Amino acid sequence: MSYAKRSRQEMAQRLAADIHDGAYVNLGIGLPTLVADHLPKDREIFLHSENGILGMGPAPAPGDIDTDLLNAGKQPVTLLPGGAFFHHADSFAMIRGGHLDICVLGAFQVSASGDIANWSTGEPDAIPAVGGAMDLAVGAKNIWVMMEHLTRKGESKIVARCTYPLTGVGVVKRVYTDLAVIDITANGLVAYDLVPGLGLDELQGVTGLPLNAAFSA
Amino acid sequence: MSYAKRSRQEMAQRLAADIHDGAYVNLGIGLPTLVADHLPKDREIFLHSENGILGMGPAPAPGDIDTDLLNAGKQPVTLLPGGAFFHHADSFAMIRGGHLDICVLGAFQVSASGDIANWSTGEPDAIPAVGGAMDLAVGAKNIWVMMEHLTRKGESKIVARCTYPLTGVGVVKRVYTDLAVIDITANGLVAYDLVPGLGLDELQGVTGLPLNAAFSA
Amino acid sequence: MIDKIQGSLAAALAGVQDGSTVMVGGFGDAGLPNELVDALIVQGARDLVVVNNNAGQGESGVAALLASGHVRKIICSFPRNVDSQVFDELYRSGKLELELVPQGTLVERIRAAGAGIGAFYTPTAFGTELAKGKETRRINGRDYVLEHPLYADYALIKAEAADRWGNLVYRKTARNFGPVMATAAKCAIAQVHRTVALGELDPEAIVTPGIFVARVVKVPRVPAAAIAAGRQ
Amino acid sequence: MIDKIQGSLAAALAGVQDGSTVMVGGFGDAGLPNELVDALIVQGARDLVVVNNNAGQGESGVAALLASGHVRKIICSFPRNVDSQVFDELYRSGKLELELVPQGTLVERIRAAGAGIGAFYTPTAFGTELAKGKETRRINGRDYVLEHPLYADYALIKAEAADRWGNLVYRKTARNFGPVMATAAKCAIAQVHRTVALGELDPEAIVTPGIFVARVVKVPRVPAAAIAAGRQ
Repeated sequence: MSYAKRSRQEMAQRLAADIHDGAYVNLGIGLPTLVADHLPKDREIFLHSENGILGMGPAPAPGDIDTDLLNAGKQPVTLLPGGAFFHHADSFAMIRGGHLDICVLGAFQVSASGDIANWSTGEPDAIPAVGGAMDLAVGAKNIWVMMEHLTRKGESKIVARCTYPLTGVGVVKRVYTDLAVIDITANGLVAYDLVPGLGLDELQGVTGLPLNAAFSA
Repeated sequence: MSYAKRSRQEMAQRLAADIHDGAYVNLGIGLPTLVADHLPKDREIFLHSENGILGMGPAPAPGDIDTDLLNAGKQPVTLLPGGAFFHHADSFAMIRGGHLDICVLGAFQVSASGDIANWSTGEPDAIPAVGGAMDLAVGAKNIWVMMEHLTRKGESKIVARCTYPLTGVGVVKRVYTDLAVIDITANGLVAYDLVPGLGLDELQGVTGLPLNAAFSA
Repeated sequence: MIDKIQGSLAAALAGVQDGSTVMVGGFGDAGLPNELVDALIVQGARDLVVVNNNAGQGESGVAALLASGHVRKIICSFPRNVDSQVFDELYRSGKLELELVPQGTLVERIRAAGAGIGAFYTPTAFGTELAKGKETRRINGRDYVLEHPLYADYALIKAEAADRWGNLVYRKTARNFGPVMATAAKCAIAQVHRTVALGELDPEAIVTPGIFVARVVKVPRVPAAAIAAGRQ
Repeated sequence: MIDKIQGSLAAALAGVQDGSTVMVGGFGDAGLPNELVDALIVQGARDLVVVNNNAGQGESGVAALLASGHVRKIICSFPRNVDSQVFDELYRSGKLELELVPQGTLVERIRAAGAGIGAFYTPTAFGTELAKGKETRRINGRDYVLEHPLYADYALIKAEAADRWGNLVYRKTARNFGPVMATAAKCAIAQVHRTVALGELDPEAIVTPGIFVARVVKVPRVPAAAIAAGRQ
């Protein structure tokens, strides 16, 4: 059978649909920032930014850029009415203290036990940089990862054990890929919402790990 | 020889004269609060209150009482222009972090090594209560104690070793009593500014501990 | 639309279970959520652990909560007051458990709970009775005591104004424990004098962002004269 | 009369010694005290340890400070950027020491220094390379890493407005590390766009009380167009 992978925008849209009304959410830099453009209009969702924003709004019009109002990716943003500013220690207390409902992170790899690797490729000559990734990974009530299912070489990014340096241990609850949504549970990986035309067997084949169907009999 | 003890107001005045321009100061509840009335008019001294004030002013006129503006003794106060409010965690971070220049505490006893006992008489049926005393005792750059030199029974409150439960260990730098000012140094107790008519020998006699003169040859 | 503003004190306190840990803000009369505390007595949850700087004064507020018999234990820094007779009698008769904590350690433990800190070393109380049995450590030549976070199921706090997202501003020293307790509770409930439209609070001056506040209830300000009368 | 407002950037930086630890506020361009950093290069102190979230971008500000050769070590969370070429080369050639710290741990370590906390247990980085060699502890079923305070001799920060007592307010996300760094330094130096009369700042909205600020210097706001031009 043939199937079409979800585009990045479709992945973002799929994930955004699962964010509940009133949720406090941090969208990691990179791919997860796309989610902001797809938040359901009928829900109030509060976006947090590590550098001290709650109630972050969309990018400003080109003429309205304020160089004092940036997101964690250092891009200009806006503040919604009802938003608030705070300093970095308060912001990371909010993260580490478990107050965010959902944090969406990009990743190089996620393991079947919920480990995440997203900060370093481990190459010896790479300039290391971690930012807030490790804080976010341990902090939110729900860590969701958004990433392509396979590397460019066709290897699964969902793995038995991460080979890249870890960001957090046993923290990821759900992965949104361009092929499916996969929950990481105590009873193993549970796959659902596969792209049309893709069967569970085929997904299991490319993933290389046992996958359970969400509603098996 | 005969001498007159310093009154409580004279003790407060004597202590206040030693507070430098620009000092950040916390005045403990009880006797030390009297110091506020004697701050030299030609100096700007910043009073801190544990419950979240920097730049605390004097008591308000009776008609101007604001029940939301209290000091650590839960009495109505005012705020000077330039004063600021903050929450309790920030306030005690300020204390514990060593940002206050001087904290003036009352005490039951002070030991020759700078221990202070001021929170509990240790009586078995007493209701215990500590408040911010232990935080203040470890926090300020200079812990000064203000107390009568002798108990009502005539026993010295400056002692070789405290018999009351400790508030802090080795923290007191100076004691202002109704008889003298006494520095606690690595080389022992140094007494100065004795009340007129009181000799060092006599002071040593009532104190029961060796006292050095401040400027011995 | 998210609207955290409740229609009544009873609604604000719905669901409080027996055995809950309940933080109560306030220092002196400033910031004490007396109406929420009164409503908690009516709500009826028992076997409570209460965290407050004091242990009630006079016969109302926290003192009335203690007198109701609904409290098993109180965690505070300064229970003794000239008018703490309700606490004094319960404590002396062994009907109320007391955990005495230095004020700065109390609020730092509350902050640690809200900030995801597992434990911390503080110099406060080292070498005193209140550090007995606690782990200590010398760090860079100074002695510290290990202290653990203090979590709550509910925090009852009082603020000046709120919007429907639960953003809070306080007034003068009524701020005290409120902002910190809100971070440490699963469900923080704020009584406020004013509710305002979204966007009306200055984003630079919001002290408690709404993420920390589950429910808000409006309680009109009691004139100072009435407070004084009630105290007599 | 206490007046912390200095007449010049040079006066604000007087006395910085070789070997000092210098914290520098800012996240992205917001809150970066670029003029103070430039003046620090001129001031000439060497062998510095710099604490900043990043490690310089482009050729100015922190990057210029690194390029000056006055910095021995940098403590930061995210040195790598598309335009962090100055850092990259110094690091690769072994001329600059790097201590990489997760962002939340970095700011909590700074907060601990300012708040008199001897050490704390954080869940961040447990089980990762960045926790290697660090003491860990399981508390209530969760694993934590022990982290220590990060003190500074100087903090260079940028705020929006100050009064002569050193009270500060910030603007939007330019607040970031400034208020916390000010608490951890023996001498915090703030560059501000405006100085105002005492009493003009709202006491409810002051973010950094003057107790944490030793010196203030006024630096006019650079128009956004000039910033953009400087980046090209």
